[in-house]
Amino acid sequence: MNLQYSGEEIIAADKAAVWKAITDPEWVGRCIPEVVDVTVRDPTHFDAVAKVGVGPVRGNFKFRFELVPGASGDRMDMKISGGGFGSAVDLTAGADVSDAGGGQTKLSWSGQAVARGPVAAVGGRVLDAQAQKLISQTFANVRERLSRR
Amino acid sequence: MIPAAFEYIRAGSADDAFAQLQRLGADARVLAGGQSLIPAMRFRLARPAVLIDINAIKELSNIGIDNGRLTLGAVARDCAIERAPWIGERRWSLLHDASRVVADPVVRQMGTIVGSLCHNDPAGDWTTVALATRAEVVVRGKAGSRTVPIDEFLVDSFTTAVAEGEMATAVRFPVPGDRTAGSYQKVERKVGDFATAAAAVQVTLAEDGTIRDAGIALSAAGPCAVRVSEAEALLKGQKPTAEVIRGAAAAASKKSAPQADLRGSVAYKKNLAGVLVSRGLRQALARLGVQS
Amino acid sequence: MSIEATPKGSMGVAMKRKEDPRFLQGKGNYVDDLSFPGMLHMAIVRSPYPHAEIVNIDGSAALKVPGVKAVITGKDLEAAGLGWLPTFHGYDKQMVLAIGKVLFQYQEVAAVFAESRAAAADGAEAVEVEYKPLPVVADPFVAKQDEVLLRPDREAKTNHIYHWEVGDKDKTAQALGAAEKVIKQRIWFPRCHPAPLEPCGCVAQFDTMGRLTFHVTSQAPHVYRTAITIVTGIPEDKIRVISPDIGGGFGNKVPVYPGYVCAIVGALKLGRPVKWIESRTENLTSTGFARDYHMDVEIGARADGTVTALRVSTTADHGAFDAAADPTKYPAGMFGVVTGSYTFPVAHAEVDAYFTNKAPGGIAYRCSFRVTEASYAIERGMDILADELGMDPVELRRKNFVRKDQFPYASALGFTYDSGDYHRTLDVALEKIGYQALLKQQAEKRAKGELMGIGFSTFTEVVGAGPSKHFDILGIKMFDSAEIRIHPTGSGIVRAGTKSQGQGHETTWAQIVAEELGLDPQNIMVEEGDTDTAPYGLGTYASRSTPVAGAAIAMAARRIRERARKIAAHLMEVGEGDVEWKDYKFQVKGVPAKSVTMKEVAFAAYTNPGQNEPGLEATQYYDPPNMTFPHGAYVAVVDVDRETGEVKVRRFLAVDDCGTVINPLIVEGQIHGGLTEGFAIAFMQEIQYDKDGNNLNTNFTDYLVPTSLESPKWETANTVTPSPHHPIGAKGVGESPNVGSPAAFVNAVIDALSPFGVRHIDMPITRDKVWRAIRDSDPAKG
Amino acid sequence: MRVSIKVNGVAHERDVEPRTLLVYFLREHCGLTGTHVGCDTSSCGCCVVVLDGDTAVKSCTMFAAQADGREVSTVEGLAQGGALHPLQQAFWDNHGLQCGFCTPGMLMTSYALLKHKPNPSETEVREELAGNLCRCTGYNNIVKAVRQAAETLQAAPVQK
Repeated sequence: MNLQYSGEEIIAADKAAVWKAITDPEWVGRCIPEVVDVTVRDPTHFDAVAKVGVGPVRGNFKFRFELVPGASGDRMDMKISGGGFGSAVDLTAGADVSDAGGGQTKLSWSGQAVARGPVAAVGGRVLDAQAQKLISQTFANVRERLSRR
Repeated sequence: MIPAAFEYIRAGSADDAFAQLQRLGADARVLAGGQSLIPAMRFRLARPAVLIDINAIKELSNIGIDNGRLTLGAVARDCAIERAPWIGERRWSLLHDASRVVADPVVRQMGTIVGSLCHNDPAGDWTTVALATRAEVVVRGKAGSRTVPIDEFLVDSFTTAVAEGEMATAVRFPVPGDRTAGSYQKVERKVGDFATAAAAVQVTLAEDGTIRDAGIALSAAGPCAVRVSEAEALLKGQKPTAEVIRGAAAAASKKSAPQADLRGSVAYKKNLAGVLVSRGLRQALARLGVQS
Repeated sequence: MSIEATPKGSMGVAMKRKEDPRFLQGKGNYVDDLSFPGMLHMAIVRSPYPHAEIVNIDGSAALKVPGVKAVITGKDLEAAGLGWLPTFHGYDKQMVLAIGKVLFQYQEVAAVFAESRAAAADGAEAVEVEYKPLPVVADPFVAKQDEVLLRPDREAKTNHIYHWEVGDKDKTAQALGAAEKVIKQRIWFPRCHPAPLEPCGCVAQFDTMGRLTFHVTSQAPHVYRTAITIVTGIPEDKIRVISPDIGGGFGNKVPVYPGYVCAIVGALKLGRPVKWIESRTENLTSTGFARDYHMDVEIGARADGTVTALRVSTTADHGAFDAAADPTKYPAGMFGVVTGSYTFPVAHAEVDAYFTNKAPGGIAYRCSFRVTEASYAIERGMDILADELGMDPVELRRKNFVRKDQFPYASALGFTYDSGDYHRTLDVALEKIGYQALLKQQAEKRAKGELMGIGFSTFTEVVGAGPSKHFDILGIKMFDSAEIRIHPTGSGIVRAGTKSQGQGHETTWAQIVAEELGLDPQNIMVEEGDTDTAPYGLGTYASRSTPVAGAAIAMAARRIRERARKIAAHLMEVGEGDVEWKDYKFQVKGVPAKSVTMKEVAFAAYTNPGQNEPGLEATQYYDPPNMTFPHGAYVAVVDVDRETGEVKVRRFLAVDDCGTVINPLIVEGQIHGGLTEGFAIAFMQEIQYDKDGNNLNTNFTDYLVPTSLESPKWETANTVTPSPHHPIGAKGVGESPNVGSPAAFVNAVIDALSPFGVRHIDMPITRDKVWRAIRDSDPAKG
Repeated sequence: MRVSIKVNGVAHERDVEPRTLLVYFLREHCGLTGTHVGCDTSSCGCCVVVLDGDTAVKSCTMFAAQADGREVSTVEGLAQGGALHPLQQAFWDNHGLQCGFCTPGMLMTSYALLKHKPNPSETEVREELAGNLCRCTGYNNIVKAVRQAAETLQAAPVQK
């Protein structure tokens, strides 16, 4: 199954600060909802263990993240792969980073999730809710944490 | 297929179960009928660290009518409704209809009404019935028990007003007047399937034969069961004519926002929403001796 | 209404099944019921990706799971020369565990061995596999383009597996060109799955002498033994294959699956018995599927309805490996029976098969090698032709039937139909269903805007593979065998190369022997499925048990009768020539008073054989001279709800002709079961893949098996046209109802929708499809 | 954990993992292999057993721990003193089984059904058996068998 999401966040911080934050794997890892543990493997790769809890699907799940920063500094792409129980969940999320004026920065993000195996066959609808939460909450948390400063 | 390992606790009382939940928080899941949870665990989609089994708690298996409310405890089974002595009364026809098409006859021996409300599957049956009957769910939390109207209880797909560490202990259905009847119309691919589409309908007639009150809800028509308030408003105070029914059906079809899946296309499911509401209304009215 | 036979001795008797008491008391002996000291459990790690490179497999975490003993991968097997296994009809080979890349979702990637079911499952979950996804081809028409090559391991660098054709291409083209009427329709028989209630499984164990005992859910134990030798090199005498009780097969338990090889390897490597029982998900996603034939059907006819030519061009989707279990020379099985019950002067059929990133298979789901596809194509085609000619489909069929006096009939595609009486079978059906009354009622309902449909299927099947000059699997000729021993006190044992999966062989085989020898069927024991004791046979599928093994049993019994005749002559002190077999005993010709029973002869065979060879045993291998051709006339009556698209099957009548009926109770049971599977295929069953190659029907919540509530109440009747070449005239029946019924259901639905000008709907006919067909139809109509 | 379950009148006390499904407790801990497993989704009914005398449940969708201290009846307990239970006899008489894999579940569901509805109509039987799948018989003969058993039982009730 193939699911698509998109959204927008206005952050009360300037573009440079935002860019600095979202290129830091440790920092991005901490923006994942219900994150339990983040292990940075290199400047663009990290593993995160997050608590998942939608309906019957509950427990800690491991996700592998790859950050793909655009050279021009106004596009960040993210590849996320998770799985377990013979299933694979591949998420991709990308955000255009642009100056929104008044020291604010706009993140226009979009993402999609592709699920394969029993998780898609049996938990499809549950997964939809979870993938949406994972992607949208991550960007919402980016705003939260930067705006708080 | 074998579930991941977990710890099992059999709760002796509602207090005991609640205390355990408070102690264990997110690691624990309440096991009632288990007819959705256990298959999910066999596929390892669900892997709770601890199961708190509430099946042995007598006080939670009660089914009783007191001060205008039918109360079903958290482990009251689907089959108990089907076999209740009063279920033949036409005022209960909506519950009766539904109790015969939930899951399959064997699953209904274990499955519970409250459990199915808490699971809140978008294509569930009891959630839809609860909306049409304006039921309320008793939720036990830190601050004691509170009563949550079903419209607030159903938050999103597989998500309810029951917060972490809380548990639903009962569902309450208002006892309808004797000029009330209902109907549950479900299209399923085969017995045991979730609804392709389903409509729960309940109408109460006034002395003058006009519709005093109507409850209309749809299954598999959104993230979770959907109340068609537009149709309810349209019916209220009206004589039950074919035209009024057509209007209600159209409203239902319009309100339905289903997902396309193996059960059918969006267009087909929206069509069904209308057809089933119209059939449900006609059957409910027929049960009240009104031909429409 | 029911199946009728004329009982005579033990033949045609509605005898209660001898095997039932053990099943009724929970004492059946299915493979998962077996347990041996020190037995390990195996679980398989499967790919979530339909097409991907395997970057790395890490079993270290799995080996840390308590109870896990070992993890094996494709690399390990390849190193041991066990990387690949041959598919039955020899056109391809299949990976045991993925080597280098995976080619379909849920493909076997690694096997985990552990002390318990749970530990094995935990271990399988802990195996970490890194994949690099590759472009997916989930459609045979895309595969045709050869843009993505799925099987670089093969010599031919193409996704095309084979081209097969039969008939006269040019003459058929000419005839179609000259025809006054030509209909053309693309008809798809969807991918479905036999889904027996008992999944596949096995227990492998080696004794201290290194001999393998392999309990397995197999419809063909002897072929398994030979296949295991071919794959592993273990000599055949060191292998004992035992098929215990089998919880349904329907073709799903004919192929040899990767899990079996892994279990054997594990048992050898770890020196302990290994059990593997697949889950329902594994059964539906990785073991033999059926059909997936896209058929372009063209029929030419004269204006009066006389058919003049048939052309069928098929694109077959075989999945990642060509694991179709067809006879070697018949990659498209018996598809040549596509001319059906009709006298086509010329015809041409061709099949082109392709690889896709889907599960391998193409097995015969309750069907004699692609006969279901063929029968469905022609029976749909005839209805479409009738519709375009404005003819009653019954009249069109009657007009073109092979006539009784034309048998044996040589079909345009090379079969010689043994016998039949199509007109009579159809007449019985019309009379019993009350066709005229139904037509009248339909007209009345249509006037009221109600949708009622009547659908026919007058099919001819070809079963009993088969004559050794044509048929073999892995080179082994498709004969079958029987061995009978009569004990001194007149009871006996019969062993055959077949294996019942619910067909009731323990009863019917005993009835055949009892009939031939005048003994009590209750005292004839039947044993099958143990390669150490049963004579070599090709097994039970393709409705071949009765046509082939049944014949062998009757002939073995007759051999015993001939030996018994000598002893009878000795007992009655007359010349052998003066002894005749009459009224189930030996009599002196013309002196009925002077006779001996088989019981008496049996005793003498061990106590007083005279100059004759002692004992009373015989073995018979039977190579059938021809196939048998059961036929039937089926009628479905349906009502369609135009608002919901729901189809209600109001009545269904099956009139079958399977030749001589051995046990009417069992024949009727077979028909009921086959009809229910046909019903499921017509209305609910499909293994669907999305464009990304994800299997969407992986368990019983989405791969639907009808319950007692959806299933119609079946009506049955029969005619009897014995097979001239079969020793007891029997033809086989197990598959007819599944072969013949889908077209009847679909024809009935299309007839109901004819007011809307609906011409065809592909199976499964869901409510959604029916509703959309009505919605999208010509508004002027209906 | 320790569980004690009375199966067909005999107490079976065993140490099991909490995740042990009742069906595997019966099959692998009690050696009662008449109860079968045909799916993973509570769909097929091959695993149906009777709980506390009159409740048919799918033993693959229940943990052994849940049955601790309760009574379970399986197909092995139907026949009494070598005599088939009227349901078993009726399935035999009417050819209500072929491969036999669904049969134990069918029998146990029917057993519970007749406790609640001693004289079910054909439609009621079809409704009540709809949680049990059969691939072989097409159900006609199973429905016949259950109704024959109902008649027999009403004429001469079996003590148990």
